[in-house]
Amino acid sequence: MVSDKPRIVKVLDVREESQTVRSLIFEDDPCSKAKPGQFVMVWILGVDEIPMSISMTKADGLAGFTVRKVGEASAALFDMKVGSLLGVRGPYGKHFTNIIGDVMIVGAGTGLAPLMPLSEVLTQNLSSIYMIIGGKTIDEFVFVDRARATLSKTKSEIIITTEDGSYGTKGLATDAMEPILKERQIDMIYTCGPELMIKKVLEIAQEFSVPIQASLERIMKCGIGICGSCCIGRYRVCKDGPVFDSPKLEEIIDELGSFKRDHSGRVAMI
Amino acid sequence: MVSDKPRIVKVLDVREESQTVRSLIFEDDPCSKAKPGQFVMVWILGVDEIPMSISMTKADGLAGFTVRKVGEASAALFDMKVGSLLGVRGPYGKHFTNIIGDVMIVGAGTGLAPLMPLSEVLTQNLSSIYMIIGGKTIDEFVFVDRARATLSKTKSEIIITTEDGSYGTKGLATDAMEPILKERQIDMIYTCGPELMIKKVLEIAQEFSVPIQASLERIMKCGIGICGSCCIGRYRVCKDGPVFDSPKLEEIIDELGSFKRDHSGRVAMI
Amino acid sequence: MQEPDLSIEISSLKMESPLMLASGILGTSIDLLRRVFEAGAGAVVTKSVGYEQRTGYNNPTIVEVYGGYLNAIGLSNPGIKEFHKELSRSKIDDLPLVVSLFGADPLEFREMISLLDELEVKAYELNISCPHVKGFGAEVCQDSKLVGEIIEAVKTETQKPVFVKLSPNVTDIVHTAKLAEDTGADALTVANTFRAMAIDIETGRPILANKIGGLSGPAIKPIAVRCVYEIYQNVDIPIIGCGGVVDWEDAIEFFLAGATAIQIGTGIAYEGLSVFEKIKQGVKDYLIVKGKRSVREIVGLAHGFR
Amino acid sequence: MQEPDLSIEISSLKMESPLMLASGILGTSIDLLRRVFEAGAGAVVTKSVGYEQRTGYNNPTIVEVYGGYLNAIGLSNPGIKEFHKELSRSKIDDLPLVVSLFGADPLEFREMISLLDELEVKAYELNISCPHVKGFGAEVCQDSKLVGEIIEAVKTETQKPVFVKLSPNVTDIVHTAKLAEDTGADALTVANTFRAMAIDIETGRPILANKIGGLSGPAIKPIAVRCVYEIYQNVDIPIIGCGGVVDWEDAIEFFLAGATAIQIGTGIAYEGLSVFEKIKQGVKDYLIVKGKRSVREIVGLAHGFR
Ligand SMILES: Cc1cc2nc3c(=O)[nH]c(=O)nc-3n(C[C@H](O)[C@H](O)[C@H](O)COP(=O)(O)OP(=O)(O)OC[C@H]3O[C@@H](n4cnc5c(N)ncnc54)[C@H](O)[C@@H]3O)c2cc1C
Ligand SMILES: Cc1cc2nc3c(=O)[nH]c(=O)nc-3n(C[C@H](O)[C@H](O)[C@H](O)COP(=O)(O)OP(=O)(O)OC[C@H]3O[C@@H](n4cnc5c(N)ncnc54)[C@H](O)[C@@H]3O)c2cc1C
Ligand SMILES: Cc1cc2nc3c(=O)[nH]c(=O)nc-3n(C[C@H](O)[C@H](O)[C@H](O)COP(=O)(O)O)c2cc1C
Ligand SMILES: Cc1cc2nc3c(=O)[nH]c(=O)nc-3n(C[C@H](O)[C@H](O)[C@H](O)COP(=O)(O)O)c2cc1C
Ligand code: FES
Ligand code: FES
Repeated sequence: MVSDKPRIVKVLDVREESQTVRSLIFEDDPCSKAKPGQFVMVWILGVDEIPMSISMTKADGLAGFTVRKVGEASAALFDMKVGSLLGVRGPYGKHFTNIIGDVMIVGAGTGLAPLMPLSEVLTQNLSSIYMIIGGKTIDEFVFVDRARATLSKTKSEIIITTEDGSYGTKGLATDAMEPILKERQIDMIYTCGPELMIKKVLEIAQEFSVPIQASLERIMKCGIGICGSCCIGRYRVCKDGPVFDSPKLEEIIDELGSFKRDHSGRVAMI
Repeated sequence: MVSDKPRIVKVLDVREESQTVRSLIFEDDPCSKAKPGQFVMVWILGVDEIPMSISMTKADGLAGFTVRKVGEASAALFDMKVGSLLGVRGPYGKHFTNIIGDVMIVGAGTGLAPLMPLSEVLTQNLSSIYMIIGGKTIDEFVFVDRARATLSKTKSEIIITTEDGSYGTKGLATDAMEPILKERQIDMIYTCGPELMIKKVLEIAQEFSVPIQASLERIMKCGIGICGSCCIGRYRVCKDGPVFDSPKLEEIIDELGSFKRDHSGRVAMI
Repeated sequence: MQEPDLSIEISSLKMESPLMLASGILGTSIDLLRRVFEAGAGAVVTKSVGYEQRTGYNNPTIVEVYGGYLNAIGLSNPGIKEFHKELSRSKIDDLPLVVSLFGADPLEFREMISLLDELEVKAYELNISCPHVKGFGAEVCQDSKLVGEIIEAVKTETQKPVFVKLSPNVTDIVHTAKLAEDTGADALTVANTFRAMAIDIETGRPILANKIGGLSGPAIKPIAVRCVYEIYQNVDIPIIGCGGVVDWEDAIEFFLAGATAIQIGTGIAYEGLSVFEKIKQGVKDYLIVKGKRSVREIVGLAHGFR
Repeated sequence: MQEPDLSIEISSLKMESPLMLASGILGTSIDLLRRVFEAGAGAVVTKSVGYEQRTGYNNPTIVEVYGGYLNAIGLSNPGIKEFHKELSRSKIDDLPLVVSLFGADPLEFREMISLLDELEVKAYELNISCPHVKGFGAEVCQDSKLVGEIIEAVKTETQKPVFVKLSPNVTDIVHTAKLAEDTGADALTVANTFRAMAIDIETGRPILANKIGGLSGPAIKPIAVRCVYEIYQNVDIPIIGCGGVVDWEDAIEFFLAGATAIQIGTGIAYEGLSVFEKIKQGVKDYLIVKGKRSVREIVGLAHGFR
């Protein structure tokens, strides 16, 4: 009888995005219908179950996510081959909204994962996008080619920043925001990446009174809003997020970029 | 959350059909949509739950059944007043089918209960009905006026028989069958009443090669085909019946009118 | 590929299919049992029979709840002598017939079996686990000493396979399972229903005449699967899984947990008698996809994962 | 007609509404607990806290099954000292906050309470019934002597109300209930989840990392209602019903069975946080139709029918 259990899927394709980042493609109807910003709980058999943003959806029932090798679970995912099995449930969570107008996207690392399907919908809707992609150094970049291809469809621009100047402009992604915001009327800023970056993006957005939507991360267990492990302020990242808008972000500003909880629920500094 | 529990209904009307028979009318949407021959499990609060044929349905959500005072449960039903509460679940079971053509109906006592809605549909379908109503003596008859009113709508006929001759023709209901069957082409015989009568109706029908549908009774507990208490041959009266057609009746002819089971499952002669 | 083999053996009981009819569902007459057999059951279990005739409880004896059914039939049965008569006059030699028995003490069980044993009964299932009748059933199952004595008594009385049906209404079902194995049970039926109730909120009344009954159906499946899984790790005799099987996926889950066969009861309320053929087909297809030749190959496969 | 009164008291804990948040659901932070309170809960129970920090089990820790959810979180918690810090820096005086505690022995419970008791905690709930963590929980609940000792120890340490949350994974829950009453419990939370499991049939793997978890949700409601009903007939302290409440009809069923208050956990998965307001409205409407002025008037009304 029907219930929302993990659905076992086969890895159909593995794409090398960088030395530490790969995308896994699989067939799953619900995931292929995910909206930009939604995530999926990925069961790595015998290892763990972790949340992954859906980084790719296709009309023919295919979907994919993009994983950076971090700890045991993500490394196990990273090591999957074509034909490997994994379980997925979802897609879950609030997606990006109001996907139209002249927008700015600020992302870094695998934070770009949910921003890629977003930018694809944006260009379909003929939005102009200023996409700022930041990184520490040149090796870390993913999705740049895909972003260029997508953004070429409208009057859009890509700005690359690195902290060491090895690629694009030297500096932080957020440094690239102000010049644009001073010159142009931006309808919405979308962001995902390290939380300190998100916090900075929020501050700049507030300064310029531009609304923002940010996708956040916290430890997830249930993914459906009952266990409380993903709490941030009065919100659950899995259910009230992962995409949060400006009013909500302002409510949780004390926690944002400051602290999060570990698997035991203990508070830890970010 | 939804499940097929008894629905509590209020008795809206009590109709005196005879000294020992009353009809209770109540509002219940599913019951009002019952097909002729279906029954309902009636929960007499604190007393028992017993099957009752639906003897009346109305488009405005009303339905009714007709009870003869026999033992504790039926007496408790019989004593219900307007405003009394009872529980109903159903309608359950197979209904009469092929409700068209020139037909014969043979009934006795509360056996007429399922035959009344049947005859109403038959007259709507412009069928000619020979309705034979039998009884021991004049006091026992119910529904005669209702039957006359219904049958007046088509070219139909009512034959009343009593064993003591106090009303209609003297004799058994089944005695009245042969003269008609000899003269007329009858498409279907419907019957309900004492099982020995039903058996006799079946035999006569077989003689004249007319198909029959009979509504049977057995002890019921679940009403939905799992407990087995209503077994007759390889059938369950609640689920495979209560309306049985000729092939099935022939299969169970050894049991029909011969024995049934009591509440313990013990076989008892009829 | 060849049709996968669904046949199994539990002790000397050979079954063409690992899907059995659970006790108390349609098991009131041999005719009905035969019909269920013909509908695809590998073996059929009678409604539990006791020493004396019992009328059982008043209606309502059954009520649906979300996810399953409650029943408090009250072990209605014609009594062993009457039941013996009925078996005697029926043709049962070709029927994989398991007789379910309940009783208060070893003596009752022995006498019942000594009466039936000459007949073509293929196996016995001891119902020491009915959750809603005082003095029989679950109360027996909760008394370890009594359970052991009953099984030992029964085993001295018959050569036929003896299945013991366990109550899940205990603190430690593994304990009872081990005890049953140690005292001679040939297989375990896991498990009976859970003590439960439903109250009508309009009138405030408990719906069942007996107020408390046993919960069966999909609601209890995850608990029954757990019971099978835990018992499988602790006993060597075959386990017959029972509780909430409605579709073939449910059946597979029980096999993987360690059940050699499964019983279906309430599933019939949801799917009708075709439930047996439907599940059989589903299990076959599964075995083909998984490249297994026999259902026996998947029993217990859920064990041993780290 | 006047609005019916939904307020209740359990020992010294006054609640505006008899609907509480169950432990372990969203009870990880004071902010979330406050949100649930603002969504209409009469009191909120924290996730169970233990003496030492625990990471809990690996994911998957939660999986949906038909009729409910399985969870094996593994009593993850920051440890009592960290939790004390968190409570200390939060404003909780206006929050009807119940702290759920688990522990292995009376000493652990005493130490935890001695640490927390100075804070504006309104009551304690002793979780001696978690079904899937060895050494705590259900194993405690199954050991009568230990249960009594824990309750007595806790009662000497605090003047605040002490609720004891019972495990339904026992042969006789009434026995534990009486024992808890006798040793000083101010109320009983009835009940925790049922040991259960789900197996993925594609891979053969138990889905939960811990393999076995606790079943919650509608599936267990008829069992939980039965537990409340039976306990109500045998103890005098208030009962907090818990298990499978999703809609107002479920809540009423628990009140009629004898619960003074009810807890909602998994219901939030089905209905979101609005479950509290929805049920409150349904209960109010019911009371109006039944001509009752207070929810207290319907507690236990299912008893006494013949
Ligand atoms: C909504 C959401 C979307 C995400 N999308 C992506 C993505 O597209 N690509 C990607 O590479 N990563 C994504 N992550 C993060 C990813 O889930 C974790 O980084 C990943 O689990 C790494 O954990 P690990 O177990 O391999 O490493 P560990 O060393 O075990 O953990 C490293 C850190 O990862 C985080 N983490 C671990 N387990 C979980 C968990 N169950 N839930 C949330 N965080 C966890 C914790 O912050 C932990 O400290 C997302 C997280 C969330 C909440
Ligand atoms: C499909 C069906 C439709 C029926 N329709 C009607 C009807 O329209 N009007 C009517 O008056 N009667 C009807 N009956 C019969 C009615 O259910 C019983 O006659 C009634 O229960 C009398 O029982 P009692 O408990 O009052 O008497 P008791 O003295 O307790 O029983 C008398 C006899 O009634 C029968 N009976 C008792 N309980 C049940 C039960 N749970 N299920 C079936 N039979 C039972 C038995 O044959 C019993 O021997 C129907 C029965 C069935 C199976
Ligand atoms: C109406 C009904 C009657 C039952 N009667 C018996 C019985 O007589 N003896 C017995 O051992 N189990 C009896 N049971 C329990 C079933 O055999 C089975 O253990 C239980 O229903 C769980 O399986 P299921 O979910 O497939 O129904 C009965 C169950 C139901 C629903
Ligand atoms: C995800 C989850 C976590 C739980 N954690 C705890 C816990 O820490 N302590 C506890 O006493 N009960 C815990 N429980 C049990 C619930 O408090 C409750 O007793 C059970 O879920 C039954 O109620 P429900 O059906 O309304 O959810 C948890 C339940 C769930 C679903
Ligand atoms: S992961 Fe459980 S509430 Fe968000
Ligand atoms: S009444 Fe139960 S099978 Fe017919």
